[in-house]
Amino acid sequence: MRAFQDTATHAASELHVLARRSELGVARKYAEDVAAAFGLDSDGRYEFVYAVNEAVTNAIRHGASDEEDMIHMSIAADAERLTFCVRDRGTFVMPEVDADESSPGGRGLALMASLVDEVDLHIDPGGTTVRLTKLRAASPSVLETAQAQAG
Amino acid sequence: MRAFQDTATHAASELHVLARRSELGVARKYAEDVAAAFGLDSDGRYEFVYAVNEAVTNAIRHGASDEEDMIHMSIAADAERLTFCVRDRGTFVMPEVDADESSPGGRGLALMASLVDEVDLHIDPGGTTVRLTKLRAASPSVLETAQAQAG
Amino acid sequence: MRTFYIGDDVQLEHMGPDVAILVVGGEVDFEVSPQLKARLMRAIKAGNRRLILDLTDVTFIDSTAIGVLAGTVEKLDELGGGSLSVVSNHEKVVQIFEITGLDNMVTIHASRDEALAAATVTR
Amino acid sequence: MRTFYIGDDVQLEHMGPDVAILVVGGEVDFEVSPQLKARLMRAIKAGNRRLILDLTDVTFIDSTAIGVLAGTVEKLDELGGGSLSVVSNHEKVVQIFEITGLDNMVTIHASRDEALAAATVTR
Ligand SMILES: Nc1ncnc2c1ncn2[C@@H]1O[C@H](COP(=O)(O)OP(=O)(O)O)[C@@H](O)[C@H]1O
Ligand SMILES: Nc1ncnc2c1ncn2[C@@H]1O[C@H](COP(=O)(O)OP(=O)(O)O)[C@@H](O)[C@H]1O
Repeated sequence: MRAFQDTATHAASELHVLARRSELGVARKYAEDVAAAFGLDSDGRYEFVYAVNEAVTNAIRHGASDEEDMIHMSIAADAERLTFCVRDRGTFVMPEVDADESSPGGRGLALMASLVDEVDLHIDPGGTTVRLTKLRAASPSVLETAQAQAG
Repeated sequence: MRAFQDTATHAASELHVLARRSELGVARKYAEDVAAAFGLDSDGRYEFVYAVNEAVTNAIRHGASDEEDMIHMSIAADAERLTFCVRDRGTFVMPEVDADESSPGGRGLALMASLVDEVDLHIDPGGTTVRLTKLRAASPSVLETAQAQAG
Repeated sequence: MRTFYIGDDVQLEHMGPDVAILVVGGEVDFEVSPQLKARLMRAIKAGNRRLILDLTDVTFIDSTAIGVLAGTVEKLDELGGGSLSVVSNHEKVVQIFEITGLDNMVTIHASRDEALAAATVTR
Repeated sequence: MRTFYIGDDVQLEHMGPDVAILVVGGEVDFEVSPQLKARLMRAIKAGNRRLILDLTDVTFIDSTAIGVLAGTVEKLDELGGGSLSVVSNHEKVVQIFEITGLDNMVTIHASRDEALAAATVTR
Protein backbone atom coordinates (compact mmCIF):
# COMPACT_ATOMS: atom_id res chain seq x y z
CA MET A 1 0.00 0.00 0.00
CA ARG A 2 2.93 2.35 -0.46
CA ALA A 3 2.90 4.96 -3.17
CA PHE A 4 6.22 6.62 -3.74
CA GLN A 5 5.75 9.41 -6.21
CA ASP A 6 9.43 10.12 -6.10
CA THR A 7 11.50 7.27 -4.80
CA ALA A 8 14.77 9.17 -5.00
CA THR A 9 13.94 11.85 -2.44
CA HIS A 10 10.71 10.48 -0.97
CA ALA A 11 9.48 14.01 -1.64
CA ALA A 12 5.95 12.71 -1.49
CA SER A 13 4.90 9.27 -0.36
CA GLU A 14 2.03 7.72 1.53
CA LEU A 15 1.30 4.68 3.63
CA HIS A 16 -2.13 3.58 4.78
CA VAL A 17 -2.48 0.91 7.43
CA LEU A 18 -5.23 -0.63 9.49
CA ALA A 19 -5.48 0.67 13.05
CA ARG A 20 -3.80 -2.35 14.59
CA ARG A 21 -0.92 -2.58 17.01
CA SER A 22 0.78 -5.02 14.70
CA GLU A 23 1.18 -2.19 12.17
CA LEU A 24 3.39 -0.16 14.51
CA GLY A 25 6.51 -2.01 13.38
CA VAL A 26 5.53 -1.30 9.76
CA ALA A 27 5.13 2.40 10.51
CA ARG A 28 8.52 2.53 12.23
CA LYS A 29 10.19 0.81 9.28
CA TYR A 30 8.58 3.31 6.91
CA ALA A 31 9.75 6.26 9.03
CA GLU A 32 13.26 4.80 9.26
CA ASP A 33 13.48 4.42 5.46
CA VAL A 34 12.20 7.93 4.87
CA ALA A 35 14.58 9.42 7.42
CA ALA A 36 17.52 7.57 5.91
CA ALA A 37 16.60 8.70 2.40
CA PHE A 38 16.38 12.29 3.65
CA GLY A 39 19.84 11.88 5.13
CA LEU A 40 19.26 12.17 8.87
CA ASP A 41 22.11 10.77 10.95
CA SER A 42 21.64 7.83 13.27
CA ASP A 43 20.53 9.94 16.27
CA GLY A 44 18.17 11.96 14.11
CA ARG A 45 16.65 8.81 12.62
CA TYR A 46 16.07 7.27 16.04
CA GLU A 47 14.36 10.43 17.28
CA PHE A 48 12.24 10.75 14.14
CA VAL A 49 11.14 7.10 14.27
CA TYR A 50 10.41 7.39 18.00
CA ALA A 51 8.19 10.45 17.50
CA VAL A 52 6.39 8.83 14.56
CA ASN A 53 5.74 5.71 16.62
CA GLU A 54 4.14 7.85 19.36
CA ALA A 55 1.87 9.63 16.89
CA VAL A 56 0.80 6.38 15.21
CA THR A 57 0.26 4.76 18.62
CA ASN A 58 -2.07 7.62 19.60
CA ALA A 59 -3.97 7.32 16.32
CA ILE A 60 -4.47 3.57 16.89
CA ARG A 61 -5.10 3.79 20.63
CA HIS A 62 -7.19 6.93 20.95
CA GLY A 63 -8.26 7.97 17.45
CA ALA A 64 -9.46 4.81 15.77
CA SER A 65 -12.83 3.40 16.79
CA ASP A 66 -11.92 -0.14 15.78
CA GLU A 67 -9.28 -2.22 14.02
CA GLU A 68 -10.94 -1.73 10.62
CA ASP A 69 -10.27 2.03 10.73
CA MET A 70 -7.40 3.28 8.66
CA ILE A 71 -4.43 5.36 9.76
CA HIS A 72 -2.99 7.58 7.05
CA MET A 73 0.68 8.46 6.89
CA SER A 74 2.33 10.76 4.41
CA ILE A 75 5.64 12.48 3.91
CA ALA A 76 6.57 15.91 2.68
CA ALA A 77 10.19 16.92 2.24
CA ASP A 78 12.21 19.72 0.75
CA ALA A 79 15.86 20.65 0.99
CA GLU A 80 15.56 21.74 4.63
CA ARG A 81 12.63 19.93 6.20
CA LEU A 82 11.28 16.42 6.52
CA THR A 83 7.67 16.24 7.69
CA PHE A 84 5.83 13.07 8.64
CA CYS A 85 2.05 13.38 8.78
CA VAL A 86 -0.15 10.94 10.73
CA ARG A 87 -3.90 11.24 10.33
CA ASP A 88 -6.87 9.41 11.82
CA ARG A 89 -10.58 10.07 11.43
CA GLY A 90 -11.48 9.83 15.10
CA THR A 91 -12.58 12.21 17.84
CA PHE A 92 -9.98 13.70 20.16
CA VAL A 93 -10.79 12.08 23.50
CA MET A 94 -10.40 12.80 27.22
CA PRO A 95 -7.49 10.95 28.83
CA GLU A 96 -8.76 7.93 30.72
CA VAL A 97 -9.10 8.27 34.48
CA ASP A 98 -7.66 4.81 35.02
CA ALA A 99 -8.72 4.52 38.64
CA ASP A 100 -6.69 1.55 39.85
CA GLU A 101 -5.41 0.54 36.41
CA SER A 102 -2.82 3.26 37.02
CA SER A 103 -0.62 3.39 33.96
CA PRO A 104 -0.26 7.15 34.08
CA GLY A 105 -0.04 8.51 30.52
CA GLY A 106 0.20 11.87 28.87
CA ARG A 107 3.86 11.61 27.94
CA GLY A 108 3.43 11.09 24.21
CA LEU A 109 3.08 14.69 23.06
CA ALA A 110 5.91 15.95 25.22
CA LEU A 111 8.16 13.14 23.96
CA MET A 112 7.38 14.06 20.36
CA ALA A 113 8.15 17.69 21.16
CA SER A 114 11.51 16.70 22.68
CA LEU A 115 12.57 14.56 19.78
CA VAL A 116 11.71 16.50 16.63
CA ASP A 117 12.03 20.18 15.75
CA GLU A 118 8.36 20.95 15.23
CA VAL A 119 5.14 19.25 16.26
CA ASP A 120 1.79 20.30 14.91
CA LEU A 121 -1.40 18.74 16.25
CA HIS A 122 -4.54 19.62 14.36
CA ILE A 123 -7.99 18.58 15.57
CA ASP A 124 -11.17 19.14 13.60
CA PRO A 125 -14.45 17.25 13.15
CA GLY A 126 -12.77 15.14 10.43
CA GLY A 127 -10.18 13.71 12.80
CA THR A 128 -6.75 14.30 14.30
CA THR A 129 -3.62 15.09 12.30
CA VAL A 130 -0.10 15.19 13.73
CA ARG A 131 2.80 16.60 11.73
CA LEU A 132 6.35 15.92 12.90
CA THR A 133 9.18 17.88 11.34
CA LYS A 134 12.93 17.38 11.45
CA LEU A 135 15.12 20.14 10.08
CA ARG A 136 18.27 19.17 8.26
CA ALA A 137 20.31 21.72 10.20
CA ALA A 138 18.59 21.07 13.48
CA SER A 139 19.20 22.66 16.80
CA PRO A 140 20.61 19.99 19.14
CA SER A 141 17.82 17.73 20.34
CA VAL A 142 17.23 16.75 23.94
CA LEU A 143 18.97 13.43 23.35
CA GLU A 144 22.05 15.13 21.91
CA THR A 145 22.13 17.63 24.74
CA ALA A 146 21.88 14.83 27.30
CA GLN A 147 24.71 13.03 25.52
CA ALA A 148 26.90 16.11 25.47
CA GLN A 149 26.33 16.63 29.19
CA ALA A 150 27.04 13.00 29.98
CA GLY A 151 30.17 12.88 27.80
CA MET B 1 -2.04 46.89 25.60
CA ARG B 2 -4.80 46.19 23.10
CA ALA B 3 -4.35 47.10 19.48
CA PHE B 4 -7.49 46.90 17.42
CA GLN B 5 -6.61 47.40 13.79
CA ASP B 6 -10.24 47.13 12.89
CA THR B 7 -12.60 47.72 15.75
CA ALA B 8 -15.72 47.00 13.70
CA THR B 9 -14.97 43.36 12.95
CA HIS B 10 -11.99 42.70 15.25
CA ALA B 11 -10.49 41.32 12.04
CA ALA B 12 -7.09 41.71 13.61
CA SER B 13 -6.38 42.54 17.22
CA GLU B 14 -3.83 41.61 19.83
CA LEU B 15 -3.51 41.43 23.59
CA HIS B 16 -0.28 40.84 25.46
CA VAL B 17 -0.37 40.02 29.16
CA LEU B 18 2.07 38.96 31.84
CA ALA B 19 2.02 35.24 32.64
CA ARG B 20 -0.01 35.68 35.84
CA ARG B 21 -3.13 33.92 36.98
CA SER B 22 -4.72 37.28 37.65
CA GLU B 23 -4.69 37.93 33.89
CA LEU B 24 -7.01 34.99 33.19
CA GLY B 25 -10.09 37.10 33.81
CA VAL B 26 -8.69 39.70 31.43
CA ALA B 27 -8.17 37.07 28.74
CA ARG B 28 -11.71 35.75 29.17
CA LYS B 29 -13.15 39.27 28.90
CA TYR B 30 -11.16 39.84 25.71
CA ALA B 31 -12.37 36.54 24.22
CA GLU B 32 -15.96 37.33 25.20
CA ASP B 33 -15.79 40.74 23.50
CA VAL B 34 -14.26 39.28 20.36
CA ALA B 35 -16.81 36.48 20.20
CA ALA B 36 -19.68 38.92 20.67
CA ALA B 37 -18.32 41.21 17.95
CA PHE B 38 -18.04 38.21 15.61
CA GLY B 39 -21.65 37.40 16.36
CA LEU B 40 -21.46 34.06 18.16
CA ASP B 41 -24.58 33.22 20.14
CA SER B 42 -24.54 32.81 23.90
CA ASP B 43 -23.62 29.09 23.81
CA GLY B 44 -20.93 29.69 21.22
CA ARG B 45 -19.46 32.54 23.25
CA TYR B 46 -19.34 30.44 26.41
CA GLU B 47 -17.58 27.62 24.57
CA PHE B 48 -15.14 29.95 22.87
CA VAL B 49 -14.27 31.73 26.13
CA TYR B 50 -13.92 28.40 27.92
CA ALA B 51 -11.48 27.05 25.31
CA VAL B 52 -9.48 30.30 25.32
CA ASN B 53 -9.23 30.18 29.12
CA GLU B 54 -7.81 26.64 28.92
CA ALA B 55 -5.20 27.63 26.35
CA VAL B 56 -4.13 30.72 28.31
CA THR B 57 -4.05 28.69 31.54
CA ASN B 58 -1.68 26.20 29.88
CA ALA B 59 0.53 29.02 28.61
CA ILE B 60 0.75 30.51 32.12
CA ARG B 61 0.98 27.21 33.97
CA HIS B 62 3.23 25.14 31.71
CA GLY B 63 4.72 27.46 29.11
CA ALA B 64 5.90 30.52 31.01
CA SER B 65 9.04 30.22 33.09
CA ASP B 66 8.05 33.02 35.45
CA GLU B 67 5.49 35.76 35.99
CA GLU B 68 7.52 38.27 33.96
CA ASP B 69 7.08 36.21 30.78
CA MET B 70 4.51 37.44 28.31
CA ILE B 71 1.57 35.57 26.83
CA HIS B 72 0.56 36.75 23.39
CA MET B 73 -3.02 36.62 22.18
CA SER B 74 -4.26 37.57 18.76
CA ILE B 75 -7.40 37.27 16.69
CA ALA B 76 -8.00 36.53 13.05
CA ALA B 77 -11.48 36.56 11.59
CA ASP B 78 -13.15 36.44 8.24
CA ALA B 79 -16.75 35.94 7.21
CA GLU B 80 -16.78 32.28 8.23
CA ARG B 81 -14.14 31.76 10.90
CA LEU B 82 -13.05 33.30 14.17
CA THR B 83 -9.59 32.19 15.31
CA PHE B 84 -8.05 32.98 18.68
CA CYS B 85 -4.29 32.48 18.89
CA VAL B 86 -2.45 32.02 22.21
CA ARG B 87 1.32 31.97 22.13
CA ASP B 88 4.01 31.51 24.77
CA ARG B 89 7.77 31.28 24.41
CA GLY B 90 8.26 28.28 26.65
CA THR B 91 9.21 24.64 26.19
CA PHE B 92 6.48 22.03 25.89
CA VAL B 93 6.82 20.02 29.11
CA MET B 94 6.09 16.54 30.41
CA PRO B 95 2.94 16.34 32.52
CA GLU B 96 3.83 16.29 36.19
CA VAL B 97 3.82 12.91 37.93
CA ASP B 98 2.12 14.39 40.98
CA ALA B 99 2.76 11.43 43.24
CA ASP B 100 0.44 12.12 46.17
CA GLU B 101 -0.53 15.63 45.09
CA SER B 102 -3.00 13.81 42.84
CA SER B 103 -4.87 16.45 40.88
CA PRO B 104 -5.01 14.38 37.73
CA GLY B 105 -4.79 16.66 34.70
CA GLY B 106 -4.66 16.27 30.97
CA ARG B 107 -8.23 17.39 30.30
CA GLY B 108 -7.43 20.79 28.82
CA LEU B 109 -6.75 19.82 25.22
CA ALA B 110 -9.72 17.47 24.99
CA LEU B 111 -11.99 20.17 26.46
CA MET B 112 -10.77 22.67 23.87
CA ALA B 113 -11.41 20.09 21.14
CA SER B 114 -14.96 19.54 22.42
CA LEU B 115 -15.83 23.21 22.59
CA VAL B 116 -14.53 24.75 19.39
CA ASP B 117 -14.55 23.54 15.79
CA GLU B 118 -10.80 23.35 15.25
CA VAL B 119 -7.81 23.21 17.56
CA ASP B 120 -4.29 23.60 16.31
CA LEU B 121 -1.34 23.12 18.67
CA HIS B 122 2.03 24.06 17.25
CA ILE B 123 5.26 23.41 19.13
CA ASP B 124 8.67 24.58 17.95
CA PRO B 125 11.85 25.80 19.65
CA GLY B 126 10.34 29.30 19.83
CA GLY B 127 7.44 28.20 22.02
CA THR B 128 3.92 26.83 21.95
CA THR B 129 1.06 28.27 19.90
CA VAL B 130 -2.58 27.21 20.20
CA ARG B 131 -5.18 28.31 17.64
CA LEU B 132 -8.86 27.90 18.47
CA THR B 133 -11.37 28.32 15.69
CA LYS B 134 -15.14 28.71 15.78
CA LEU B 135 -17.01 28.52 12.50
CA ARG B 136 -20.01 30.77 12.03
CA ALA B 137 -22.08 27.87 10.69
CA ALA B 138 -20.75 25.35 13.13
CA SER B 139 -21.61 21.72 13.48
CA PRO B 140 -23.39 21.28 16.83
CA SER B 141 -20.88 21.32 19.68
CA VAL B 142 -20.74 18.77 22.45
CA LEU B 143 -22.61 21.15 24.76
CA GLU B 144 -25.40 21.63 22.26
CA THR B 145 -25.63 17.89 21.61
CA ALA B 146 -25.82 17.23 25.35
CA GLN B 147 -28.55 19.86 25.64
CA ALA B 148 -30.52 18.37 22.76
CA GLN B 149 -30.30 14.93 24.34
CA ALA B 150 -31.30 16.23 27.76
CA GLY B 151 -34.20 18.32 26.40
CA MET C 1 -10.33 41.80 39.18
CA ARG C 2 -11.50 39.09 41.56
CA THR C 3 -14.11 37.07 39.79
CA PHE C 4 -14.75 34.54 42.54
CA TYR C 5 -15.23 34.10 46.26
CA ILE C 6 -14.69 31.30 48.75
CA GLY C 7 -17.17 31.24 51.60
CA ASP C 8 -16.66 29.88 55.10
CA ASP C 9 -17.00 26.16 55.61
CA VAL C 10 -20.32 25.16 57.12
CA GLN C 11 -20.29 22.39 59.68
CA LEU C 12 -23.68 20.83 60.32
CA GLU C 13 -23.47 19.19 63.73
CA HIS C 14 -26.83 17.43 63.44
CA MET C 15 -25.63 15.66 60.28
CA GLY C 16 -22.86 13.88 62.12
CA PRO C 17 -19.25 14.86 62.68
CA ASP C 18 -17.96 14.07 59.22
CA VAL C 19 -20.20 16.22 56.99
CA ALA C 20 -18.94 19.60 55.80
CA ILE C 21 -20.32 22.06 53.29
CA LEU C 22 -17.87 24.23 51.36
CA VAL C 23 -19.10 27.19 49.35
CA VAL C 24 -17.48 28.76 46.31
CA GLY C 25 -18.94 31.31 43.92
CA GLY C 26 -18.12 33.09 40.69
CA GLU C 27 -15.54 31.92 38.16
CA VAL C 28 -13.41 29.08 39.45
CA ASP C 29 -10.25 29.31 37.35
CA PHE C 30 -6.55 28.62 37.92
CA GLU C 31 -6.39 31.69 40.14
CA VAL C 32 -8.77 30.08 42.63
CA SER C 33 -8.42 26.30 42.12
CA PRO C 34 -5.32 26.03 44.37
CA GLN C 35 -7.30 27.68 47.17
CA LEU C 36 -10.20 25.34 46.52
CA LYS C 37 -7.80 22.40 46.79
CA ALA C 38 -6.31 23.67 50.06
CA ARG C 39 -9.80 24.13 51.46
CA LEU C 40 -10.92 20.62 50.48
CA MET C 41 -7.73 19.04 51.86
CA ARG C 42 -8.16 20.94 55.13
CA ALA C 43 -11.73 19.67 55.46
CA ILE C 44 -10.51 16.11 54.94
CA LYS C 45 -7.65 16.55 57.42
CA ALA C 46 -10.18 17.78 59.97
CA GLY C 47 -11.89 14.40 59.69
CA ASN C 48 -14.72 15.21 57.30
CA ARG C 49 -15.51 12.39 54.89
CA ARG C 50 -18.83 13.47 53.38
CA LEU C 51 -18.06 16.70 51.59
CA ILE C 52 -20.64 18.88 49.89
CA LEU C 53 -19.24 21.52 47.58
CA ASP C 54 -21.87 24.17 46.96
CA LEU C 55 -21.24 25.66 43.52
CA THR C 56 -24.71 27.22 43.25
CA ASP C 57 -23.22 30.62 42.41
CA VAL C 58 -20.47 29.28 40.15
CA THR C 59 -20.84 30.19 36.48
CA PHE C 60 -17.50 28.86 35.26
CA ILE C 61 -15.22 26.03 36.40
CA ASP C 62 -11.98 25.30 34.55
CA SER C 63 -10.06 22.05 34.04
CA THR C 64 -7.67 22.73 36.93
CA ALA C 65 -10.64 22.87 39.32
CA ILE C 66 -12.09 19.72 37.73
CA GLY C 67 -8.70 18.12 38.45
CA VAL C 68 -8.93 19.24 42.08
CA LEU C 69 -12.34 17.62 42.45
CA ALA C 70 -11.12 14.38 40.82
CA GLY C 71 -8.08 14.44 43.12
CA THR C 72 -10.32 14.93 46.16
CA VAL C 73 -12.37 11.86 45.27
CA GLU C 74 -9.14 9.84 44.88
CA LYS C 75 -7.90 11.12 48.23
CA LEU C 76 -11.12 10.05 49.97
CA ASP C 77 -10.82 6.62 48.32
CA GLU C 78 -7.25 6.28 49.57
CA LEU C 79 -8.40 7.14 53.08
CA GLY C 80 -10.87 4.28 52.98
CA GLY C 81 -14.01 5.94 51.69
CA GLY C 82 -16.13 9.03 51.74
CA SER C 83 -18.00 11.08 49.20
CA LEU C 84 -17.90 14.40 47.41
CA SER C 85 -21.19 15.86 46.23
CA VAL C 86 -21.47 18.97 44.16
CA VAL C 87 -24.37 21.43 44.09
CA SER C 88 -24.99 23.13 40.76
CA ASN C 89 -27.88 23.73 38.45
CA HIS C 90 -25.89 25.91 36.07
CA GLU C 91 -26.41 24.32 32.66
CA LYS C 92 -22.89 24.99 31.37
CA VAL C 93 -21.15 23.95 34.59
CA VAL C 94 -23.06 20.67 34.64
CA GLN C 95 -22.20 20.08 30.99
CA ILE C 96 -18.50 20.61 31.68
CA PHE C 97 -18.80 17.94 34.40
CA GLU C 98 -20.32 15.65 31.78
CA ILE C 99 -17.70 16.29 29.08
CA THR C 100 -14.86 15.64 31.51
CA GLY C 101 -16.52 12.56 33.01
CA LEU C 102 -16.48 14.12 36.48
CA ASP C 103 -20.17 13.24 36.73
CA ASN C 104 -19.00 9.62 37.11
CA MET C 105 -16.90 10.50 40.16
CA VAL C 106 -19.18 12.88 42.07
CA THR C 107 -22.93 13.16 42.53
CA ILE C 108 -24.36 16.39 41.20
CA HIS C 109 -27.35 17.88 43.03
CA ALA C 110 -29.51 20.74 41.79
CA SER C 111 -29.82 22.32 45.25
CA ARG C 112 -28.13 22.25 48.63
CA ASP C 113 -31.27 20.79 50.19
CA GLU C 114 -31.19 17.91 47.74
CA ALA C 115 -27.52 17.28 48.57
CA LEU C 116 -28.25 17.37 52.32
CA ALA C 117 -31.18 15.00 51.94
CA ALA C 118 -28.95 12.58 50.03
CA ALA C 119 -26.24 12.86 52.70
CA THR C 120 -28.85 12.04 55.39
CA VAL C 121 -30.03 8.98 53.50
CA THR C 122 -26.46 7.77 53.02
CA ARG C 123 -26.05 8.02 56.78
CA MET D 1 6.46 -9.06 12.31
CA ARG D 2 7.22 -9.68 15.97
CA THR D 3 9.90 -7.27 17.00
CA PHE D 4 10.10 -8.27 20.65
CA TYR D 5 10.16 -11.20 23.04
CA ILE D 6 9.20 -11.76 26.65
CA GLY D 7 11.36 -14.28 28.45
CA ASP D 8 10.42 -16.47 31.40
CA ASP D 9 10.49 -14.92 34.85
CA VAL D 10 13.56 -15.85 36.83
CA GLN D 11 13.10 -16.53 40.50
CA LEU D 12 16.34 -16.43 42.49
CA GLU D 13 15.70 -18.40 45.65
CA HIS D 14 18.94 -17.39 47.33
CA MET D 15 17.97 -13.72 47.03
CA GLY D 16 14.92 -14.15 49.21
CA PRO D 17 11.36 -14.96 48.32
CA ASP D 18 10.37 -11.56 47.03
CA VAL D 19 12.93 -10.94 44.27
CA ALA D 20 11.99 -11.67 40.65
CA ILE D 21 13.76 -10.96 37.40
CA LEU D 22 11.66 -10.33 34.29
CA VAL D 23 13.26 -10.31 30.88
CA VAL D 24 12.05 -8.49 27.77
CA GLY D 25 13.89 -7.93 24.52
CA GLY D 26 13.51 -6.11 21.21
CA GLU D 27 11.17 -3.20 20.61
CA VAL D 28 8.73 -2.64 23.46
CA ASP D 29 5.84 -0.82 21.82
CA PHE D 30 2.08 -0.72 22.32
CA GLU D 31 1.86 -4.23 20.88
CA VAL D 32 3.87 -5.59 23.82
CA SER D 33 3.36 -3.13 26.70
CA PRO D 34 0.02 -4.69 27.78
CA GLN D 35 1.79 -8.06 28.07
CA LEU D 36 4.60 -6.43 30.01
CA LYS D 37 2.03 -4.94 32.38
CA ALA D 38 0.27 -8.29 32.87
CA ARG D 39 3.64 -9.92 33.59
CA LEU D 40 4.64 -7.29 36.14
CA MET D 41 1.25 -7.42 37.87
CA ARG D 42 1.43 -11.21 38.06
CA ALA D 43 4.87 -11.01 39.65
CA ILE D 44 3.52 -8.60 42.25
CA LYS D 45 0.45 -10.76 42.91
CA ALA D 46 2.77 -13.71 43.47
CA GLY D 47 4.30 -11.77 46.35
CA ASN D 48 7.40 -10.33 44.70
CA ARG D 49 8.27 -6.86 45.89
CA ARG D 50 11.78 -6.36 44.52
CA LEU D 51 11.39 -6.53 40.78
CA ILE D 52 14.25 -6.41 38.32
CA LEU D 53 13.24 -5.79 34.73
CA ASP D 54 16.07 -6.84 32.44
CA LEU D 55 15.90 -4.70 29.31
CA THR D 56 19.47 -5.50 28.21
CA ASP D 57 18.29 -6.53 24.74
CA VAL D 58 15.69 -3.76 24.39
CA THR D 59 16.50 -1.16 21.74
CA PHE D 60 13.23 0.77 21.86
CA ILE D 61 10.68 1.45 24.61
CA ASP D 62 7.62 3.59 23.92
CA SER D 63 5.57 5.86 26.19
CA THR D 64 2.93 3.21 26.88
CA ALA D 65 5.64 0.95 28.33
CA ILE D 66 7.06 3.88 30.30
CA GLY D 67 3.54 4.33 31.67
CA VAL D 68 3.45 0.65 32.66
CA LEU D 69 6.71 1.02 34.59
CA ALA D 70 5.47 4.18 36.33
CA GLY D 71 2.22 2.39 37.17
CA THR D 72 4.16 -0.56 38.60
CA VAL D 73 6.10 1.72 40.93
CA GLU D 74 2.85 3.32 42.09
CA LYS D 75 1.32 -0.12 42.64
CA LEU D 76 4.28 -1.19 44.80
CA ASP D 77 3.96 2.04 46.78
CA GLU D 78 0.27 1.38 47.37
CA LEU D 79 1.09 -2.10 48.62
CA GLY D 80 3.39 -0.65 51.23
CA GLY D 81 6.75 -0.63 49.49
CA GLY D 82 9.02 -2.43 47.11
CA SER D 83 11.26 -1.50 44.24
CA LEU D 84 11.53 -1.76 40.50
CA SER D 85 15.00 -1.74 38.99
CA VAL D 86 15.69 -1.67 35.30
CA VAL D 87 18.70 -3.10 33.50
CA SER D 88 19.76 -1.24 30.37
CA ASN D 89 22.89 0.23 28.95
CA HIS D 90 21.29 1.18 25.65
CA GLU D 91 22.09 4.86 25.25
CA LYS D 92 18.76 5.80 23.63
CA VAL D 93 16.65 3.74 26.02
CA VAL D 94 18.35 5.34 29.01
CA GLN D 95 17.83 8.79 27.49
CA ILE D 96 14.12 8.13 27.03
CA PHE D 97 13.98 7.26 30.75
CA GLU D 98 15.63 10.60 31.45
CA ILE D 99 13.35 12.68 29.21
CA THR D 100 10.23 11.15 30.76
CA GLY D 101 11.54 11.44 34.31
CA LEU D 102 11.22 7.68 34.82
CA ASP D 103 14.82 7.73 36.07
CA ASN D 104 13.43 9.41 39.20
CA MET D 105 11.08 6.49 39.86
CA VAL D 106 13.27 3.47 39.09
CA THR D 107 16.97 2.72 39.49
CA ILE D 108 18.71 2.04 36.21
CA HIS D 109 21.57 -0.47 36.24
CA ALA D 110 24.00 -1.08 33.38
CA SER D 111 24.03 -4.86 33.92
CA ARG D 112 22.00 -7.57 35.59
CA ASP D 113 24.90 -8.28 37.97
CA GLU D 114 24.90 -4.67 39.09
CA ALA D 115 21.13 -4.84 39.68
CA LEU D 116 21.47 -8.07 41.66
CA ALA D 117 24.30 -6.66 43.76
CA ALA D 118 22.13 -3.63 44.57
CA ALA D 119 19.19 -5.90 45.48
CA THR D 120 21.45 -7.87 47.82
CA VAL D 121 22.66 -4.72 49.55
CA THR D 122 19.09 -3.44 49.92
CA ARG D 123 18.34 -6.72 51.65
N1 LIG E 1 -5.04 10.67 17.74
C1 LIG E 1 -5.77 10.92 18.85
N2 LIG E 1 -7.11 10.76 18.84
C2 LIG E 1 -7.86 11.00 19.94
N3 LIG E 1 -7.34 11.42 21.12
C3 LIG E 1 -6.00 11.60 21.21
C4 LIG E 1 -5.15 11.37 20.08
N4 LIG E 1 -3.87 11.64 20.46
C5 LIG E 1 -3.93 12.01 21.76
N5 LIG E 1 -5.20 11.98 22.24
C6 LIG E 1 -5.64 12.33 23.62
O1 LIG E 1 -4.63 13.14 24.19
C7 LIG E 1 -4.10 12.50 25.38
C8 LIG E 1 -2.62 12.81 25.54
O2 LIG E 1 -1.86 12.17 24.53
P1 LIG E 1 -0.34 11.82 24.81
O3 LIG E 1 0.37 13.04 25.26
O4 LIG E 1 0.22 11.19 23.59
O5 LIG E 1 -0.36 10.81 26.02
P2 LIG E 1 -0.97 9.34 26.17
O6 LIG E 1 -1.42 8.89 24.80
O7 LIG E 1 0.14 8.52 26.71
O8 LIG E 1 -2.10 9.47 27.16
C9 LIG E 1 -4.43 11.04 25.21
O9 LIG E 1 -4.51 10.36 26.45
C10 LIG E 1 -5.79 11.11 24.52
O10 LIG E 1 -6.80 11.36 25.48
N1 LIG F 1 1.63 25.96 26.65
C1 LIG F 1 2.24 24.86 27.09
N2 LIG F 1 3.58 24.88 27.35
C2 LIG F 1 4.22 23.77 27.81
N3 LIG F 1 3.60 22.59 28.03
C3 LIG F 1 2.27 22.49 27.80
C4 LIG F 1 1.53 23.61 27.31
N4 LIG F 1 0.24 23.21 27.14
C5 LIG F 1 0.18 21.93 27.53
N5 LIG F 1 1.39 21.47 27.94
C6 LIG F 1 1.70 20.09 28.41
O1 LIG F 1 0.68 19.23 27.93
C7 LIG F 1 -0.01 18.60 29.03
C8 LIG F 1 -1.47 18.39 28.70
O2 LIG F 1 -2.15 19.61 28.63
P1 LIG F 1 -3.71 19.68 28.91
O3 LIG F 1 -4.41 18.67 28.05
O4 LIG F 1 -4.18 21.07 28.74
O5 LIG F 1 -3.89 19.18 30.40
P2 LIG F 1 -3.37 19.82 31.79
O6 LIG F 1 -2.81 21.17 31.51
O7 LIG F 1 -4.59 19.86 32.66
O8 LIG F 1 -2.34 18.84 32.31
C9 LIG F 1 0.25 19.51 30.22
O9 LIG F 1 0.17 18.82 31.46
C10 LIG F 1 1.69 19.97 29.93
O10 LIG F 1 2.60 18.97 30.33
